Parts: sequence; structure tokens; C-alpha cells
Amino acid sequence: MAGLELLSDQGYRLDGRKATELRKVQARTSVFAQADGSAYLEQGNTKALAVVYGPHETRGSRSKSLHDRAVINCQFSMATFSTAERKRRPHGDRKSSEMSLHLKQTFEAAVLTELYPRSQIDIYVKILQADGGNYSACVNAATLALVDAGIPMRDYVCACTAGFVEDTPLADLCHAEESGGGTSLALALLPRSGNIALLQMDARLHQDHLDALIEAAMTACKGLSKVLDDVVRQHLEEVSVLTRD
Amino acid sequence: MTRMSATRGLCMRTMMELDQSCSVLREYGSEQSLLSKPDGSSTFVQGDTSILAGVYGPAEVKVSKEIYDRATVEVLIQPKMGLPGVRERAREQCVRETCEAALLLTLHPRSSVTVVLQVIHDDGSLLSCCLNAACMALMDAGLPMSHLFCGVTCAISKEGQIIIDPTARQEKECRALLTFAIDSAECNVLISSTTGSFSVQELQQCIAISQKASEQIFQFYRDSVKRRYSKIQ
Amino acid sequence: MDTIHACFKEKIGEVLLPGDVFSFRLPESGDGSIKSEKIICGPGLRRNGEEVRVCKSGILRHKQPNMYWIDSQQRRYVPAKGESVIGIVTTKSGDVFKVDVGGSEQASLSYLAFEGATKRNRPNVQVGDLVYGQFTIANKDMEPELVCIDSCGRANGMGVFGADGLLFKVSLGLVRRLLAPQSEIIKDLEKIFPFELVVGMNGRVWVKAKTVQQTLIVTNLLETSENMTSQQRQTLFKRVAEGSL
Amino acid sequence: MRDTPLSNCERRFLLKAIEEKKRLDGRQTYDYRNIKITFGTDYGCCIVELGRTRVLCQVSCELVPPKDSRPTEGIMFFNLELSPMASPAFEPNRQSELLVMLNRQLERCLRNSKCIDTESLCVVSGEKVWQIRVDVHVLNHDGNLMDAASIAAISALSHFRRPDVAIQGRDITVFSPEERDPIPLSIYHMPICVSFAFFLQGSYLLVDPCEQEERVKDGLLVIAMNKHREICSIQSSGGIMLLKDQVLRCSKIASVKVSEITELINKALENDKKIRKEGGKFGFAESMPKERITTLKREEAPVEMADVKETANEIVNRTETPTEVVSSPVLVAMGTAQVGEGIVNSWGLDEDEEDEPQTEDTKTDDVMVISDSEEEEVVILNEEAQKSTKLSKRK
Amino acid sequence: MAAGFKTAEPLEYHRSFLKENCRPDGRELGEFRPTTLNTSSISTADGSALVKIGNTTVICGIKAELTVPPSDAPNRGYIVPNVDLPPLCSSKFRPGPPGEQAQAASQFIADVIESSDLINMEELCIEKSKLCWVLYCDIMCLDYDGNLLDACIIVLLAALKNAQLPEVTINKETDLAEADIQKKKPLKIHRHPVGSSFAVFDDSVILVDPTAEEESLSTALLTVVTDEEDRLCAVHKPGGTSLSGEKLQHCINRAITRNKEIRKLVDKVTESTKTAK
Repeated sequence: MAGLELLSDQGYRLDGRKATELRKVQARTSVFAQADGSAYLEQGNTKALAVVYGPHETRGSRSKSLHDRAVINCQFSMATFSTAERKRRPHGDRKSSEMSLHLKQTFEAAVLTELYPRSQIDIYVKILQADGGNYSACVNAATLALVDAGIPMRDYVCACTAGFVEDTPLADLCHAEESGGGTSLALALLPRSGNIALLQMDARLHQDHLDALIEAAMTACKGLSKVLDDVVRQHLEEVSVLTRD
Repeated sequence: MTRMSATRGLCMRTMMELDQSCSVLREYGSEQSLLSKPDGSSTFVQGDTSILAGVYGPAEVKVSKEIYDRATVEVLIQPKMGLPGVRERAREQCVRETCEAALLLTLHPRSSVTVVLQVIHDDGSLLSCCLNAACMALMDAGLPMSHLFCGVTCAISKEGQIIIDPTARQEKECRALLTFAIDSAECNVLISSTTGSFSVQELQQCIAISQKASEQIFQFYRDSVKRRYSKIQ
Repeated sequence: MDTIHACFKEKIGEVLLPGDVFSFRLPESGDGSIKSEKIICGPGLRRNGEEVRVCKSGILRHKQPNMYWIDSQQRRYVPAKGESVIGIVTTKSGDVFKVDVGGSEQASLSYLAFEGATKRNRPNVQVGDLVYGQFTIANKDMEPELVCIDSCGRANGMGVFGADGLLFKVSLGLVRRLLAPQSEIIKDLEKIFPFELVVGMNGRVWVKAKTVQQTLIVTNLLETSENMTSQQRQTLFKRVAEGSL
Repeated sequence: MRDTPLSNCERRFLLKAIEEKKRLDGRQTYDYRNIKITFGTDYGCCIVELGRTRVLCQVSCELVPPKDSRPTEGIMFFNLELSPMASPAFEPNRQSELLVMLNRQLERCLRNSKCIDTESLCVVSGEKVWQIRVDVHVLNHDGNLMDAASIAAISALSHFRRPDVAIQGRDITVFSPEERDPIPLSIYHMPICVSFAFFLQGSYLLVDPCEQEERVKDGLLVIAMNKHREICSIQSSGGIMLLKDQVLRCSKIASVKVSEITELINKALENDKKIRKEGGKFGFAESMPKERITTLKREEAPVEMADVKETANEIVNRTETPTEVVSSPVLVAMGTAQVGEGIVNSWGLDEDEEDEPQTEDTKTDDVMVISDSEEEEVVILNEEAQKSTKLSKRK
Repeated sequence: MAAGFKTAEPLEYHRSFLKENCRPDGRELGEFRPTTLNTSSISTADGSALVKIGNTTVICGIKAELTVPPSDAPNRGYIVPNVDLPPLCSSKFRPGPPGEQAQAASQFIADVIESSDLINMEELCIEKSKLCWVLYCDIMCLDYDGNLLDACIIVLLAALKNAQLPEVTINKETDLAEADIQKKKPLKIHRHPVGSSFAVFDDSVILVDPTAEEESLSTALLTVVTDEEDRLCAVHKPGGTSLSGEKLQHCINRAITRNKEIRKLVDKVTESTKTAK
């Protein structure tokens, strides 16, 4: 952290953004034909692909199925070429297992699972290129894929990271900002109700600053939700134009 | 730390060794039923060596391990650092076969008895401490047994002196190390596990001493069970 | 000529350990002067040729005229025919319920083994419900079987119960003390305030008092009376009675 | 093995009790269970009891080459094991969700928060650094493993001492504790996890849930903090909906709990230090609760060895002495010989032949029979084979 | 009929023989199966041997490699024994990582090497903290019919006696090790440990050299390892029913006789290979 100045005196960040400015988000839904729902999302240089299958019958052991709601099965993986050093294990290590678990928990909170008892929804997410905010890119991509699959949800789930430098909260961290070892907070939000589906924070932060940091992340999430909403609407318009003909 | 306790033990022992016919079991103790989850549990402490044992059973058994006419016994020894290796496997085999000989397994066919032993501290005589902890835990679990067993370790020093219940330091310096498990019914040898070389005479002496020591340990078992039931009339 | 009884009698109330032996000579056959004696070996005692061996640690107990057994503080239950237990329904499969009774195997309970149940009129039992039932089959080689009716087809206190109240576990030794006729613990406890109590031989106890608070008090008192002399218990109960009233 | 299932009755009662602000063991909403920290005779070893939950932690160290990306930093390695002793539901060697969650949270709480000065663990830059290994074993599971594990890990790290080293050129000498006093780790701060369980869609929360409470919870929020009120990690899990205010409220509660627990750890550490200094008895053996009726201790006990030698002699003498006569081996071919008589192994023999009694006298011409079955295995030059037969006859 | 009896009631079948003080394969209770030893079986190994005890067949190959001595014992080389029980030797072994029996056997062999002072490890060291020999002793069972441990000890002893190591010197200028393939010399074997295994039947009858079937039906197993001075290197009884001191003494006496027998066997084979040269 010592060498790099994350926030210049003029209030600009490494990549020239302002403190609360998000990276550019581009997304497309229905990128694959064979899946029930799919989405591709770029958040700055972080690129994520999400595919959803289901709801379908539970596969594998019967004992896993729940009699009152659907099971959500998530698998997170990182492409071997996604990071600077080649990744030897694309999935299955502690960090990836934890990420899969977090995604699962996030969407268990957001999807109306009680509508599909004894069934299963599969969400597969792959990071193609990693540049910070992997979790949030995955959540945002998976949300779009779920919408694309037509699975009912309480609300969009939007996720964003936030950091804290020199008493200023920074929204949507890139890899350089994350790897410095400074505070980093990942938050998944259901924007309409202001409910937090998942909250994760690393490295030290004084308790008094927590409020500001969460607030910054929530604002960023709300900003993201507009982008996602636009993507969905645009896609629907395109489809409806096509079907009208 | 260990150095201090070792020297303390050593002082004690040299005093005793003047007599040349005497050897001491270190201070020992046990607590039963200290864990809430297992069906039976105990710690056994010999000097600084300490083992925690937990027993589950007779419980559900995996189909692949099911035996149609008796219970399946599994013993796991968890080292304090790192993962269990070949040495732990060899110890597990010893403890498992001793438990199998003591338990009346045919009374609970198609079930499992799992004994988990956690090394809390190793200051010599580890295998005998494992055996003692396992026996107390099996008793605590109320599993039917035909007899009890206990473990005694003897070290033979370079001068040929037999040291009973040695510390880690004494184990390191000794010429041979012998661990026996003794049963309570006939005071015979259930397990013998040795390292180093020794004469036939020395072996028989060590067995005789272990049998003597086992009497004390069995009396200890009896006293602790008595104490435990002291409030129930 | 009381050879067998004599060696047992002097040990009644004593703590015995596995491996302890009562040896006796079998009365010689054909000798008319010695009447063959009978003793019944209960749990913890096993006959082995001309001796009886103790196989569990505990106190030797005696019941007139000739029953002996070892009273131990075991925690794991082993089903025995005729014993009444509290089970938790885990699955419904075909025309039986699988019931967890705390043994090494789940017990089966037929749909028809409830009062008034017929093929048409099935009992209303859900997964997770508590049942109080009696073993009709329980031996080491067969799957144990429970029923919730007596030989006349009456419920007789058995069946599904526990809409509210609390279930907890105690040692099998304590359960036996609770179930003994004229149990002192229960007598003492009843003086504090009224409550409902179901005790299963498998170490499960269900309690329901007027309020949540009172239920919790009863639960905690029962759990602590495990390792107390009757005097200690009475003083404790007295203190609770004074404090809560 | 399966764990006992949770009955509907327990679930309903627990939730009702939580609504009425009552807990099974009579605690208040924000109360911790009793915490007991005991240290072993080894440095860096402790057992933490949190109510009936019990964990063991041992810190150890090893000299290893550093990671390429961080040549001047020591390595911290955390491993938490769910021993099958702790619960029948824990299987050995299985990566369960709980295990992943606990291990990652422990790493985040203690490694990412940079509570230990890893640069002081460097011995030779780019070549040798200390790897500090933290093994946590769960011994009994009665809920809130995370908090117990984090308390155990930071206590053990604070208690740990690594051996002193000296560098001369390229040689590294590691001193034993007798030669030079071992060195404690430099710890910047002590992060401690505080777990909050949420019930009924997040409308109720409890600190330090026991196992039964954990089984009916909707979700969990773990906040790791140090006594300077710095948050070291936050993790929500279990698919609950949180509100920002709830998080802030939890962080306030956590700061209070953390300062209490830190004080407790420091007290335990000081106590241990004092006893060691004074040369008193320490370690787990000393912390056994002697007043319990389930506990019994014995002082050092001499074992009578007076007649041991006689007994041993008697046994040795009573049994017959080993015979001096030993059957001689028979050389079958160069480099191959056999000892023992009677049956021959069944290789190369038909079933029928096996039943026939073997009556040959081995000492003389057993060779023929053997070489019959052996010749395929051992390549023998004829000449030599004959020589060997002669040899054996001479014997 | 007999075959049917044997399959249906194996224990009773054996008992009926033991009553007559003999065993189903015709041996007496205290009798070993014929033991065959062959050395230099594998030319690619630095030392090798093959041992058959009845049907039980084990082969041992020794590979010597140069390495840096362990930091805690800079003046010693070391031996790494490994016992492999592949599925081909018996239907009771499965492919995959070594099972409990193989691991226990490896540990036992390692203990025997350590306890018996078979080889002075310091002689394996070439230069302190720089270079030493490590001997990989891979013992593989080819046919499993009981009494694995005895066979393993004999095969290890014979293979070590058979092993020839090239002379190695460290070139002072280049600081590199130079091996002289032409000059090979045998290892110095200090002790000759030999094991004898026993099986306990019905808690009372003791059999020597049990077959696989006898092992599986017995209630306890015992292995006694002695050296040429009649000292004990291991008395290994991993559980099972108990034995009194007297019974143990009987077994030890039998083991001492066995040691002489096997020592003669090993000597004879070694001698024969020497004379051949």
C-alpha cells in the first residue's frame, strides 16, 4: 500500500475515477441458447459469465431435496487464464468453495424458492477475467441470468464493493485497490427494500467509519441496479419487437 | 517449560533410583463424561501426557463397513499438529484390536463403535495413555465389555535400569522402549509394542512390572467409577 | 444352600466394573438335596459357563425375588422389547414411518399402528413430529418396530404428541430414576409448580409447564439433578420454589 | 453417522422462547456462555471452553522458503479440523460447507487483518522464513464454533514462542529452548470474532448461539473486531435479509464483547506467565476440575519391583530352553536355498498331488522336488546346478 | 465333504485338526513352512532378494540414492522401507493408496531396522551435512498366504546383504560427488534380525507361521524378532486376546531357534553367490 497512492490530492483514483464513481458496466442476457437463462457482464475489466438451469428435479441424491422449497446449487469457478499468474485449480480450493457458498446464500435470500418445492436451481458462474470485485460481478451476472431464466425473485440482487482510504469511501474497487490490503467491503443489496443479502468485509476499519462505508456501498448498489434494470428492459424490448413481427 | 517439568520428574526419579528396586508411575488422573456430544468421553493424564477420548456407539454404520454378526470398531488418533501419518495408523491398529478384544461386539451386530483419540500433549508413554483414555471412555459409554485393559510403558535405560512410565526425555535417552496393554481378568499381555533391543530377562521383568503397575491402574479405574456413582443411591 | 444368592447379595448397592466375576458351582444334577436356584441376569450381567460376568460399570441392583442388574449412567440407547420411548419421525416411506429413537438404527412405525387408523383413515403425522410408542420388535438382528397402540388396539397414552413444550435428553440412568414408581425427583419437582411430563426409556424427556419460563426451569432442574444427592436436590428445589413464587 | 434430527416441537419451543427473550440456559440476549481458557505445558497450546463447546489449538513453526510474491514475509497457515469426536455429523476428511466457512473466516480474521507482523518472521530474505501453522481442533460442538476457534487461535498465537535463530553467512542455526530463550511473535492487535444469530426473518438476534439455537436460526453475522474498536472482518451468511441499522447495532455490541474477551485472554496469559515464572505447576493436568465427582487424580505412585527379577527368572527358567539343533538349509541353486521340510508350496503342483503325504527326507534329496518347481523362476546353468548339489551333500 | 466342511465352518474345521495337534496342511503346531530364499533376483536394483515361506512370496529391491542428510542428524544416512500389498497378491487387498495392513507393516519394518541396529546409519553418511546414502527398500508381496512380517524381515535382511554400493567421493575442486561404478562394496550388516510369527487360536493354542486362513481365524497375532545374540529387537503384538508371560516365553524360545535356522540359510545363499564369483 505504501508505494501507491490510492487517492490523489485532487480526489482522483488510480484509474482516474472519482471516489464514488462506478466502473463502466456492460451486460447482455440470453447469450446462450441451450441454457434456461444466461448473462455476460463486464464491470470494468472484470468479466463474468453466468448460466442458470432450472428449476428442475433434484439430481443426485434424493436426500438433498427439500420438501418445502427449492434447493439452490451454485458453482463458482475462475478460468485458468483469468489472473496474472495461471490458476492451477479453477475450482474446489477453499476460496472458490467459499465463493460458491456465498453465492448460494445470497440467492437463497433473493429467489422465491418456496414456489418450487422439491426442485433445484443450478447457477454456474465463471470469471473470465479478474480485476477486482469478483463476487459482485458474479452476483450481478447471476441476477441477470436468473431474470433471463424467468425465475421469480423478490427484487434484483445488486452487489458492489467499497473501500476506505483517507476517510473517504471508494466505490467499486479494482484489483490494484483491492490487493493493497486496505479495507474492502462487498455487499449484496435488494435495492427496493434496502435489505442486505450478504455482507463481507476484510481488513481493518474503525467502527465509526462502518456506517459511511456501508452507505457508500449501498449507494453504489442502487446505481448498479439501474444499469441492470436498463439491460433487462432493453433486452425485453428487443425480444418483444422480434416477436411482434 | 517441558525442560522444567522434566527435570522435576528427574529429581524425583533419581531419589527413587537410590533404592534400585523402585520405580514410580507419574501423577495420573482422569475425568469422565466431560464432553456433551459423544456417548462416552474421558481424558487421561499421566504426568504431562494427556489424551482426550470420545466414543460413539453402538451407532449407525456405513453400509460399506457393516459386519453382519458384530459391531465395527473404528479408532482414530488425531495428532495435535498436522494430519495423521503412518505412525498414527500403527497406533490406531493397536488400540483398535485391543478394544475389539475387550468389547462384546456380537451383542450389537450391524452397528459401529467409533473411538476418537485426540493427543492433547505428548510427554512420553503416549500409546499407554491412549489405551487408558480409550478404556475409560468405553466404560463411560456403557458398552458391554468382557474385561478392562490398561497400558503401561517401560523404558530400559542405557545402564539397564527399568523406568516405568517414562517422560519424552527419558524415552529419547533410553535403549529400549516397551509398551504393554494388560487385561484386568488375568493380567496377561494384550498388546506388546517395542522399539530397541533388549534381552529375554529384561522383557520378562518389564512384563512383571507392568502387571504390577496395572493393578494400581485398575484400582484407579474402580475408584473413579465409585466416586462417580457416589451420589446415586 | 444359598450359594448363588449369597454372593450376589453381599454386593448389592456396590459399584462393579466390567470383568468382575461371580463364580458359583452349579448344583450337581441328580442330587436331590440341592434345589436348583434361578436368578435372572438383567442388563450388564452375562452368564459365562459357571460364572456370571459383569460387562458394564455401575451399581448392582436387586429386585425381589431373584432379579439382578447393573444400573449405569449410559447415554446411548439400545432398543429393548416392551420399552416405551419418545421418537422423532424422520421420513415417511411406503406405509411406514421411520422414527429416530436414538439407537443404532431407525425404528419403523406402521401407519396402521395408531388408534383408529385404517387403510383409508391414515393418521396425521408429519416429519419432525414426536411420537410416544412401544417396541414390539427389538433385538440385535432385526430392525426395531414401534407401535402406538396396546394389544387391545387402544392408544393408552401413546401416539403423536408435543404441539408445544420442550424435548431434551438426559442419561438413561436418570430416566430410570424418573420412571421408578414413587420417583422422588418428580415428587419434589411437582411441589414447585404443575407441569406435564413424558419420559421415554431412550433418555428423551418432554416437559410442558404453564409458561416458557416455567418449562425452562423444570428442564434445567431435571438436567442438574443427574449428579446430586437427594439432599442437595431438595435444597436446590426449595430455593427455586421460594424464588419463583 | 447421523446427528439426532431436530423435532418440530423443539423448533417451535425455541422460537417461542426467543420471542419471549428467554434462552435455554437462562442467559440474556447478549450474554456469552462461560469462557474458560487453559494453556498447556507447550508454548502455543490452549484449550478454550465456551459453555460446552470445546476447541484445542496448537501453534507450531517451521523454516520454509517464502512465497515468490512475498520474499520478505513469513507465512501464516491456518487449519481447522472438525474432529468426528465433536459431533456424530462430522465425518473425517470431508470438506463440508461448515468447514470451508470456518476455515476461511479464521483466515480472514487473523491473516487478512494483519494482526501478526509477518515481516519479523523473515530469516533470510527470499530463502528462509518461518511458517507459523495454527491447528485448531474442535473437540465438542455445542454451537458457535467460530468464536471459540478465534479466541483459541489468538490466545495460542499470543502464547506461542518460536526458537531463536542466528545467521552466519549462509548457515542458519536454530537454538533449542535450553540454549536461548524462545521468542514470542509480535502481535499488533487481537481480533476476536463475535457471532450473531438471526431468527424469524431477522427480527430477533442472539449473541453466542448454542447448537440448538443454531439449528433454528435463519442466518448468522460474524463480526471480528479488536479492542481498539477496529473491525477486522464482517461476514453475513445463511441467506438472511439484514438492514444497515442492524449491522451497526451488532458492531456496537461486538465492540463491548470483544473488550471483555480480550481482557479475559490477557488475564489468562498473564496468569500462565506468572506461574511459569514462579516455577509452579501449569498445564492441562493442573486445570482438571478436581471437585467434580467425574474426576479423580492420583499422586505419583511407586511400583513395587522387589520380586520382579525373581518372577522373570522363574518364567524364563520354567520354559524349555531353545534347542540347539537346527535343520540345515539346502542349497537349491546358486543364490537359492531352502530351509524347512514337510509340505512343499503348491506352485506348479496339481490339486491331487497336494493331498499326497510328503515323506521325503529333506536333508538329502529334497532338491530334486524343489528344483522341479523352481527352475522356471531361477535360471540355472547346468554345470553350476550340479556343483551346488554336491555342495549341499557335503554338508 | 471335507471341502464343504472347510467352507461352511472354517473355524470348526481348523479346531478338529488342532485337537489332534496338527494343522490342515499337515504341519505340526510349531513347524514353519519351507522357506526358500533367492538373492540377486533383480539386476536393476542395487540389492535384491526373493523369499518364499510356503506360498507367501515377497520380493525386495533396494535402490540407493545420494541425498543431503536430514538437518537433525547431519552425520547419518537413512533407510526408507516400504511394504506394498498390491491387489495381485490377494483378493483381500484393493487398488489405491496403501491400506491399514500395508501401512502397519511398513511402520513395523522401519521400527525393526531402527531397533536392531541392522546397519550403522553413520556408515551411510559420506560427508557430514553434505552427502549421504538413502536406501529405498521396496518390499512387494507377490503372493499373500499369511506371515507377511517374517517374510519381509528375511527378504530385507537378504537384500541388504546382497546390496553393493559404488564408492563415492566428493571432488574437492568442483564440490561435486563422483561415483566409481567399478569399485562396488557390500554394506556392513551389524545384526541379523529374524522374525517369527505366531497365531493364537481360541485364546489358547499357539501356532507358528500361520497361513492367511489361520491368520483370519485366529484371535491374536504375535511377531517376535531376535538377533544372533538372542536379544529381542521387537515383540510385536498388536492386540487380540491376551497371552501370559510363560506363553510369550515359549514363543521367544521358538523364535531363537528359528533365528539360527534362517541365519544359516542366509549365510549359505550369500556364500554360494560369493563362491560363484
